[in-house]
Amino acid sequence: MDLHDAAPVLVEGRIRIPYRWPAGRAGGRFLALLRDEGRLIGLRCSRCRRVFVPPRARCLSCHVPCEEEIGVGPEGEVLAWTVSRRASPPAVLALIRLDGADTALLHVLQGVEPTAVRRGLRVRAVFAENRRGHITDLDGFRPL
Amino acid sequence: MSEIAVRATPELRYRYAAGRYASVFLHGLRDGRILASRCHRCARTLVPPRIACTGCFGGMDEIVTLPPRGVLLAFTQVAFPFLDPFTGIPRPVPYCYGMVKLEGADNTFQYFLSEKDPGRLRVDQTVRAVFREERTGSLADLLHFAPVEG
Amino acid sequence: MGDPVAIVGAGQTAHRSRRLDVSAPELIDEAVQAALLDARLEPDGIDAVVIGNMEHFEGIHLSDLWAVEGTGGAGKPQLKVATGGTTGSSLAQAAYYLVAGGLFRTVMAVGWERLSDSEGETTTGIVTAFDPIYERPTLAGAVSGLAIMACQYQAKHGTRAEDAALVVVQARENAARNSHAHLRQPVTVAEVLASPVLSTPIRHLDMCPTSDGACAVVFTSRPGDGRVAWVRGVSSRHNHTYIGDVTEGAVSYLHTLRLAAEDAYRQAGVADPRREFDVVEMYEPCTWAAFEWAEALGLCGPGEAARMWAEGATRLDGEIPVNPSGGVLCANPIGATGLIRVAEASMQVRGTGGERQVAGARLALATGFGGSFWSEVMVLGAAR
Amino acid sequence: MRPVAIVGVAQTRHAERRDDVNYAELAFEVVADLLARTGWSHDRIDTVITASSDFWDGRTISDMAVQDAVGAAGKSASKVSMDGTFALVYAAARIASGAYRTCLVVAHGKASEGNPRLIANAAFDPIFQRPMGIDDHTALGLQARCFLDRRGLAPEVLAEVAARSAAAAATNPNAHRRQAAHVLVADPLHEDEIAPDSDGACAVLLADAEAVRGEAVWLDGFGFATDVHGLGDRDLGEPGVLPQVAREAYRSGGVRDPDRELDVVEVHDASSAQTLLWREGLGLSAAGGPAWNPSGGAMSAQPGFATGLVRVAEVFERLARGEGKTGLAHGMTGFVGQAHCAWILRKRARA
Repeated sequence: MDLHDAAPVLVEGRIRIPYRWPAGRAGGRFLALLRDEGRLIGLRCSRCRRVFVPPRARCLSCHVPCEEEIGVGPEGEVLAWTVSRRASPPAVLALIRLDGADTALLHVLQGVEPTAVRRGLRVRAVFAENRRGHITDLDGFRPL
Repeated sequence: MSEIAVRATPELRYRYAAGRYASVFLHGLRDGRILASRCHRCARTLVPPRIACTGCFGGMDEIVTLPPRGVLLAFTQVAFPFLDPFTGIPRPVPYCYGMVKLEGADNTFQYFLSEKDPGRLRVDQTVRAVFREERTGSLADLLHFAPVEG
Repeated sequence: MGDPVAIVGAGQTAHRSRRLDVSAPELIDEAVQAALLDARLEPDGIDAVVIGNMEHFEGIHLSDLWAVEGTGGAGKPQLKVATGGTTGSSLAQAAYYLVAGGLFRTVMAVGWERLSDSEGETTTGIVTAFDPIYERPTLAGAVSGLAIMACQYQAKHGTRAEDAALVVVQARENAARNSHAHLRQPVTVAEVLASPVLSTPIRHLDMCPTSDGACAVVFTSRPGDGRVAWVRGVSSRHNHTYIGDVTEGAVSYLHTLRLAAEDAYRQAGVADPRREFDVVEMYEPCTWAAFEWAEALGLCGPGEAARMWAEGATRLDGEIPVNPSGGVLCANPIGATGLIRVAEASMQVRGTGGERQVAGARLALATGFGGSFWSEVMVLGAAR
Repeated sequence: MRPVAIVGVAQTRHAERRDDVNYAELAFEVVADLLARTGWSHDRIDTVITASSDFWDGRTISDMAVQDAVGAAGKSASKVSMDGTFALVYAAARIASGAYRTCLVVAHGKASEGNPRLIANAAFDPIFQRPMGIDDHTALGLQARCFLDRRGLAPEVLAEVAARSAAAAATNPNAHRRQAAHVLVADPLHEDEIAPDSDGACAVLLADAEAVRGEAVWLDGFGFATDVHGLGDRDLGEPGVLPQVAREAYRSGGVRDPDRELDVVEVHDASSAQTLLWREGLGLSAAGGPAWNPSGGAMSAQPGFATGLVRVAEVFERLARGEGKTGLAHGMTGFVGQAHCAWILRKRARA
């Protein structure tokens, strides 16, 4: 048989493995309070005083532990947004800086037309009724 | 301590291109033949066929048919359960597979053995290829290698 | 050769079957902080980071990018190196070359894995390392790949299952002295032989565990006054793509390990490895492999390894102690495993081995094993 | 660092899909081409560094699939699981250490075999970002939005920049020919303002000074760094760690005034917003200066981890042809520039 005679064969394959990713001390604390108390927190760096949301166990700049728990939100402002046009219906993804935080949380905007979103838009967190310790315990954020 | 975790089972689907050499090999299996590649420079014969010679890094451009028999150089019986990544469900066990040095080949070919009891297999025994009646041009056209008695 | 390179610090997590209390970056952070403390360095003393794990075990793509939260590497040069079982030893080698080549003064190598993230289905991830058409249908991960090797070794040397079992019996004796080890309970030969068969001839207790853990090691061309381990030899040899090419002609020893070892011994000026090495940290993924590897390393002749173990030469107080840490048979966070060998070898040479210290160790060997039976070797010495 | 030269380069013609070859055959194609172009035999290659992705390849230890095809069996080899420009750092270090005289670097990517968006999603932290369904395109959209807002630019500028890249790509024989529509994919980005998903490979052969005669193209400087991970931890409207990476590359490469001293620059721009943002990050003026992405940049083809190495190959080819003396090649890992790498290439006689 000649190497150039055979029609190219494509083989269907997949990798399907169940995963479980621990949220860890900092992330787990955030999700536990979200689930149990409907409350949002950040962790503050003792050196540069930045408040990380989602929280980080160690400051990304100063490398010292972030231990001081700070209540943040539930209101905040939109820093950036995009529309995932492939999603059905199109989803509005946004980076939201919660009041009291220095960093932004990635989440979805609800009840707003993409054309009406702008930088600085004030929004408020919508908490899910049934919460399980997951970032989707927030349904999303709605404009005030 | 809040031991919260996120769970997910992503379904990563792939369409692997078999490539020129495996396409030829799979077409050969459909015809009931085991094909190998031969190096024109160092005369090595390798199965499955592939582009780069393991001996001299030359491009392998000749395809040859190997006789459907060889020698079993090593084997194992797999007895523990694990999830098959292709199906996401446990692979049926036990089964035996081994490394078969086909007549005329310089390397070994890894495949299923007909025998389920490793106690009845031995290193250096002669085995023969058994093909399925109905063949579609996939690896499964080759059913297994079976020990040749005597 | 390039600039002389020394290891000045090493840190490890307590390797466990599952660490559900920490995220991946938090796990990495534990090893990184321990290494910084050991090296007496602040984070800004690290010029670059080399990190690695195997992505499908955690299901995280570009895993170095999230891991930067644990390495302290944000804003620094960070390279990801990932080569399967050898990942950890490849990290040590990459860190070595970056320093030896004069690209950086001080580089931290960080290896990690969370095998519990795939909920015990490590074999599933390993199966995907092999050819989707030819090899995945038959292969049962590293277990069956090693079983094939063990079958050949057994056929050639007539080695018995109880001979191999002694390897894990000794490994567990050592692991009892190592709080980082994952499996520390003693086992007997009878218990090994009574454990379930995974893939003939390998039984459950013949095989390494799957662990969560991380390891960090600091390489530098500017060591201070503290105790250091000098890198005296570095080598690796890779292998063919298909396992059917590796087992070609019934290979009776790991030729990639033999070649890499010969190269590293030449660099380090080692002529008689059994006499000259004070300690060996060997990447033995199963009991049977230890025999094959020891022979490839020239610690004994072909077919003599079982006797070497039976005579106790490999014990902590023996002539050539192998794996005072307990080795891979007692802890296996895959992306860290090879780096743990380097860390443990460096501790022996630096005299910081604690309860598992080999008295007066001055020359140590660390090995890595992975992929399609490829091998990596590093020689560490108290003297430059 | 001990001097390291580029002996030769090769790249495939990049395409939407290469169903005719598997990864190994794709890698062999560029290695065989490289050896043919340089007249080097495989025996002269001391060590090999590959760059590939286990997710894109659908294969753990993806380097194992190409061991024979790149001629690594029996040699010392390793894999950098990042863009090929980062693999070049390791390759250069191996030579600079004096342990090896020559090193082959091979990167491949076959986007056609997997699901690029799902794979991209798997690169975001699994606790806070991944569950939100973010992928590379939506992350690029967030970045483009931040950039436009910060500079007060209208979204039409993205289309203008994309058109310039497409025009350059039209002159590039290796470019991935595609039909991209001007439809919104991730606001404000349209499909034709985002780099394609391509199949392709690239190989670069490095050697120490002993192996080089007369004039050669040298790796005279480099810089690389990784930024923080969270999209919300970074200022996406700015070029992140790229200015720092560029400063280090210019410092080590002896470039004082990049606008004047660089003759050609090739960057990995995954969107037309990045085409502008990375130009700023490299400290170049908005107009004039070096030839900018004459190949069309990543907008001409984006074959996974080969994308940045193709930039190195493009700069090398231009300098080798005598189109300038000094060039910069940029690669990145992570979708909105979390990790950047920059190389200074210079054509000169042996020092």
